[in-house]
Amino acid sequence: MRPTGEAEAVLVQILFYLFATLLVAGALGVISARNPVYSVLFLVFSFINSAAIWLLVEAEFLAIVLVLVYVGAVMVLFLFVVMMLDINLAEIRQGFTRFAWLGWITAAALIVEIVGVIWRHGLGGVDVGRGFVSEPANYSNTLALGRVLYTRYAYPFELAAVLLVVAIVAAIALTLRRRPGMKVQDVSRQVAVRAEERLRVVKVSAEKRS
Amino acid sequence: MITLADLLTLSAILFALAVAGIFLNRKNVILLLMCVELLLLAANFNFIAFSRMLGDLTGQVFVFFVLTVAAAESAIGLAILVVLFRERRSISVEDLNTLKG
Amino acid sequence: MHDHLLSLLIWLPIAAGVVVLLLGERNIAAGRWLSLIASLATLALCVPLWRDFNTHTAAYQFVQKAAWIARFHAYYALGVDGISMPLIVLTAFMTIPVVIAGWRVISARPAQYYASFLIMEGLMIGVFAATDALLFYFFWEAMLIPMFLIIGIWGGPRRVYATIKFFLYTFLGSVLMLAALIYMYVKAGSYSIAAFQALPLTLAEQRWIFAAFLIAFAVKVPMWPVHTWLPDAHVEAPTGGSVILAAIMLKMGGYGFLRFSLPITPDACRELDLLIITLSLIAVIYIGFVAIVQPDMKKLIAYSSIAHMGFVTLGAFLVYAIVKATASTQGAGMGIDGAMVQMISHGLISGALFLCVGVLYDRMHTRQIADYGGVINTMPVFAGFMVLFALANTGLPGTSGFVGEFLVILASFKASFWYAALAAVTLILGASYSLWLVKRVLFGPVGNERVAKLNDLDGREFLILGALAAVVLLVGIWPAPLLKVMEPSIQHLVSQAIATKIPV
Amino acid sequence: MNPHLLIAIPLAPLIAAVIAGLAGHRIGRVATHTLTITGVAIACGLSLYVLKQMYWGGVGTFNGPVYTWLVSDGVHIQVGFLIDRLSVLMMSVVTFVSLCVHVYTIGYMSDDPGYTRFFSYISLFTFAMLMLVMANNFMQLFFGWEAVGMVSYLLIGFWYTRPSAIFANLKAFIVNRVGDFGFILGIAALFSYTHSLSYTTAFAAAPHIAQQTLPVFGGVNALTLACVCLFIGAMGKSAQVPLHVWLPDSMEGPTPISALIHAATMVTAGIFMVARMSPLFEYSNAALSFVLVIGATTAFFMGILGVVNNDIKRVIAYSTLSQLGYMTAALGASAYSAAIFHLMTHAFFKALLFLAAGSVIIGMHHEQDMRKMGGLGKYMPITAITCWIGGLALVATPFFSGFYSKDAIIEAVGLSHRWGSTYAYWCVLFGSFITSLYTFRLLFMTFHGEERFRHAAAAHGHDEHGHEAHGAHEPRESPLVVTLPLIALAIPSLVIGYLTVGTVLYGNYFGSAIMVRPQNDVLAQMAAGYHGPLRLALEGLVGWPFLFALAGFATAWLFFLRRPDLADAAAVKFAWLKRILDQKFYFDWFNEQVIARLGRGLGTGLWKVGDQGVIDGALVNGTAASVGWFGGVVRRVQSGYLYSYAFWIVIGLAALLGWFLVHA
Repeated sequence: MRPTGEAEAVLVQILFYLFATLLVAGALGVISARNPVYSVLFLVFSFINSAAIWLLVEAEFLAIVLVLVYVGAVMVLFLFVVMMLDINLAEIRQGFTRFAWLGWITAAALIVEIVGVIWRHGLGGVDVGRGFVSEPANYSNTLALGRVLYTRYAYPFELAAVLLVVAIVAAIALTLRRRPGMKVQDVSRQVAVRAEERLRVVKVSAEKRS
Repeated sequence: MITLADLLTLSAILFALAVAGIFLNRKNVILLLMCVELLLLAANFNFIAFSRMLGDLTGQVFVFFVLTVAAAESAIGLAILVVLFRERRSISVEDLNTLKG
Repeated sequence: MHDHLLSLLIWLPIAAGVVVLLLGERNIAAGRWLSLIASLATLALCVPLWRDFNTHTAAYQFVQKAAWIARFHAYYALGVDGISMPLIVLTAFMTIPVVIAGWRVISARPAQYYASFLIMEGLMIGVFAATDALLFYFFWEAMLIPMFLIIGIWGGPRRVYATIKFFLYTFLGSVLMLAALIYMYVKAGSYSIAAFQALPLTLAEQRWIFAAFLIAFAVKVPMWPVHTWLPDAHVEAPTGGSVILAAIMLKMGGYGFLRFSLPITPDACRELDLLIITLSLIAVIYIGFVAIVQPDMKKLIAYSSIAHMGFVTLGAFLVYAIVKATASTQGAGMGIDGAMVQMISHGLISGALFLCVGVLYDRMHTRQIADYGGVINTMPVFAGFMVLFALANTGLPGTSGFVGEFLVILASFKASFWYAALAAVTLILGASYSLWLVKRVLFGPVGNERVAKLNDLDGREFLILGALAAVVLLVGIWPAPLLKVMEPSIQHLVSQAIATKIPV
Repeated sequence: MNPHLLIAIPLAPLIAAVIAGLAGHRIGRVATHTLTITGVAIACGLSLYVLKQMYWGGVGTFNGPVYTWLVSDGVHIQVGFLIDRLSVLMMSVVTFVSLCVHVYTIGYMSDDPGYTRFFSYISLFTFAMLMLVMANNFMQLFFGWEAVGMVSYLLIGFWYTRPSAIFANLKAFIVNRVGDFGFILGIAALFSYTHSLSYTTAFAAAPHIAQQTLPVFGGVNALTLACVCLFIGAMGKSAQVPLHVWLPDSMEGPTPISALIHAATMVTAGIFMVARMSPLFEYSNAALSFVLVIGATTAFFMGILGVVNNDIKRVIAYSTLSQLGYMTAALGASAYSAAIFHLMTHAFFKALLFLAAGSVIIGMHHEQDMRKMGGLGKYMPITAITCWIGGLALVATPFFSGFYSKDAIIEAVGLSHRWGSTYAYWCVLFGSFITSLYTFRLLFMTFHGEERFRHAAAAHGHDEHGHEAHGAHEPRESPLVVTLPLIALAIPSLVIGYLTVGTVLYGNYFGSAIMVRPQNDVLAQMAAGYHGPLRLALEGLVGWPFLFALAGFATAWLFFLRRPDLADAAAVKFAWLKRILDQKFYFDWFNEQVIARLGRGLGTGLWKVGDQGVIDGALVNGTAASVGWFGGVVRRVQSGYLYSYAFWIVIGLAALLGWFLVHA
């Protein structure tokens, strides 16, 4: 689905604004929902919209990864944790509004400033008003990404893999719970056992008859 | 036609909202983690925008790594959260004020 | 061997200390003997140092130079002149009584105790032997660590307060000195002390460098009003720690003034000499009065140390006042001579007095003067020694304490009648606090039943006090060899001090 | 002269002292006293030999170094000897008295556990005193000066368990140190002009220094300042007002010490020193006036105190003070030879008096209060006779040795035209009345009149010394080792004045050793009227001083022998005067209550307020506390809550961006 010509460009722009609006709405939902479960769902919603926007700018591989990995795995994990924990919502919500004004002011200030940076000062000679140029038809984002990832960035890629493994091990180790008194088998000890550990021959002196 | 400015502005808004979220939900660790995800997402937007704009794939590779690290981070963060909840029956940040074991 | 003599002096005790540490607490008998042998060997190494020292030149001798940190042009450069050599011998000498004094007394972690002292001995010798400022600074700071441990581990009940005060005070001073050294390194392109001494500096630069040095050395000496760490540190330190602190560590301040302040910033010294002289005289009088009323023996001796060190700083900075008053340098060298002899002598006497207090403390476990009285009845031999050292502390002629004070007073009269008059007040104050202490502790009827049960000195204690007494008397009766060693270096120092370094 | 011989003089007693001190308890008592007495005897014999050589043998002055003490800044400070007629006379007196005291000590200290230590000390003292006397430079002078002070300190506190003794020795040392404070300044003053410590350089430079002005106290003559400073040292050592306070207290020491150190030798070091420095003092009239006034004041007022004291040794001590005042006054009148002459005669008869007092004290079983004596002459004839000889010499009875020296002093002071000489003359003249009064009071109360010891013993029953009850115990004459030195000293007390006055005083014995400028030379005027000792004594019989002394004798006889009740009545009538005298003019009160308290108060104040309050409290711990306080304030920002850090980061980021926007 490659839009061509003026019509397509307008369509893309309309779609972008649509998804962007939905994304902002989702983000708002994330931060203001009363129930963390809703927040997670809003976050999922935001991610999906982001993926859509990334598709629009032709970063297809990452868009798919975002949906698959993030929405599919990480968000589910979030949901799982949120639902599993018995969270006292009242306590959590306490003082919600105390620093709210500060949050909003800071957020507004940041937006104004960043936008000011983008528009007023330019970005080191980059024309920020330039549109994205489409890639040629036979271009495969996945292929191109794969080429650099497995060549130039092979070592960082490996490192990322190691990092993930470490994270998995750490997460398991952290949450692993040993309950005292649980009866478990220890195979190695069972195998290594010796006879004298099992059996003790006790010499009992005969009782004297009185 | 989407311009670089569009994407950057969107990213800025997203970033600001995530910051506001941190302010609003300063007690809820789960929401803080989620806001961090939003922050990273905003950053990723910038990476992608510039990568596409400059025709340099490195930016996208970096997003890839960011996603990896973010996944690892949320996994550990949630694990800590679970342990914490087991210990304190709460996920309030205010109960996290002692660094001592 | 002479090329490496100084290295041997530094690293032999350190190596022995490490070996003692490795031997551990289990082999403490071996550790003790090793410590003794190492400290004796270090003193034995001082014999060729003294014998082959050329007393006709002010240049560094026994020099050794090797690359150390090439990036900063810092060298492992060693050498001694007439100012540092006697102090090295003093260091080597004073470590032996410390080792012997701790022989049976230190029961908690003795191996670490001995190792600390041996390592400290090496580091202190390093301070005096270094001719590279960065190396000097390295030894200067490294030396604090064993002392910190000695007070902190084997000290009295308030040892934590005392150690932290000691450490912060001295450290504050030395970081400022480091800043000054780095500044001069940037200007001179080398850390060589000789290069610093030759480096032209404007008056403003000199003032800043002088101030940095002043704080570093004044704390170490210590001068009034940065002296309050010393009584606390002394009171809390174990006997050996007090001995080294008083005998050697304070001397580093005086050495610093002579090695750094005077030759490197002569113009600033000329401008600010009145400050130093005033502080020195305050130390002599103010501290003298304070010493009189101390209820604690160690505190009293600590305060008397401050008063005596006042003579060192006074003597060192008389140069300018003498030149101003008499338009000649005659007598300036005498002031510095006096300062040097006073340092050596104070090292011996205060060390001996702290050992005396240690002898009493080991038996009675109190340092309060009020807990004693009439000790002479049960410990006559000990009393004889303590009276001798107390009299030496008052500057009695015939003991080493006299020589330095006498020379400084003679020189100070050349500068001003009032300097001499105020300095000479020490005759009265010194006698008051030293002999009042003797009266209350030693003389009189037996004070209490604990005093009545005291045993006199054993052979070990007799040996160390006897050796110190012999040296104190020897230096008092015949100080000429000591002065002869210093003379060329001190004349050279005077010429450096009166020259100007302001670039034209 | 053979320098080795000279070195042997101080060295012999030093070696004996060191051996006795270190090994005395091992070699035993007999070996110790044999050794030390041999040492001092060698010194004495050699000194007399040198005296003979110099006086009859025509041997000149010896001035040479022994070894170089140190060389500093080009100044050679050497230990060396200056042996001339002045120092050899002193050496002979010192060693002779010391020898007598050594012998006497065998008897006096026979039952003391510190026997060997005592011998070690007095031999050491002899060494130190010889070093002082023989010095040819100021460093060695100061060495000897301080060393005799140190031995004196040790000896006053010899009985270290007595609180009064250890108080007295501390006091003696510190008061002496006040004097030494001046002394060392005087030395430094001379040094600053001559750049040398040798006597000869200083003497040669004296006229030059006298032209200099020092910018202190609005500008004073440098030589005057130096001489006054040196004399302050002499005031300490020779116990001149107001630094005399230690001498009466020093009587806490054993009696041989009082005789040797606190009468005959050490306290005269100041007199000797000023005489030795005569080439300097002669150029400063102001300094000599100061010396004269101080000496005369001491001579008169300290004598008065002797009249009211009841402790036999203290009376003699006050007498010593008074006599030292006479010598000092003589120095002030430029009659240096008279001062040294009196020093010599005084050394003999005062040592004699002290040793006799010691003999009495032994006889009375360590009782020193004269009110508990009386009538002892019957029981202790030798002591009494020798003591009378000493007393008569002290009051300057014609023909006795004291007469020749003391009359010369009074006359010299009378002839002097120096500022203050009139006052001084009246002081020394009335002083002879006072001298006579307390001397005869002592003699009468001790050896004559009622035998009060019988009441005292009866009243006491058991005294504190733990002897067996001796209610009817009568004093017995002391053993030969005690009386022999008494006799040995009585002979010179009797005749030495007669024999030597012509030589020492009027015969220019000292030659160049003592320098007197012609315009000051009162003794030369007196020498003009001198026609032999016999004639002098006969003239003295009708002189004012002797008449005053006779008046004193009569008064003492009336009040203390004939009508003791009159003395008591006078004491009641003049109670205010008696109180002042009992309080010794309040010198001790002032020193203890004002100066010592002030010193301790100052010390405590500086310590508590200055050190602990301001420096430690405000500056050191104050710095720490202010850092702590600031930390406490800043710590609020460091809440430990992650979100607040995040806030600050974000707010900081926003602020930074804002700043960037505005400024870039």
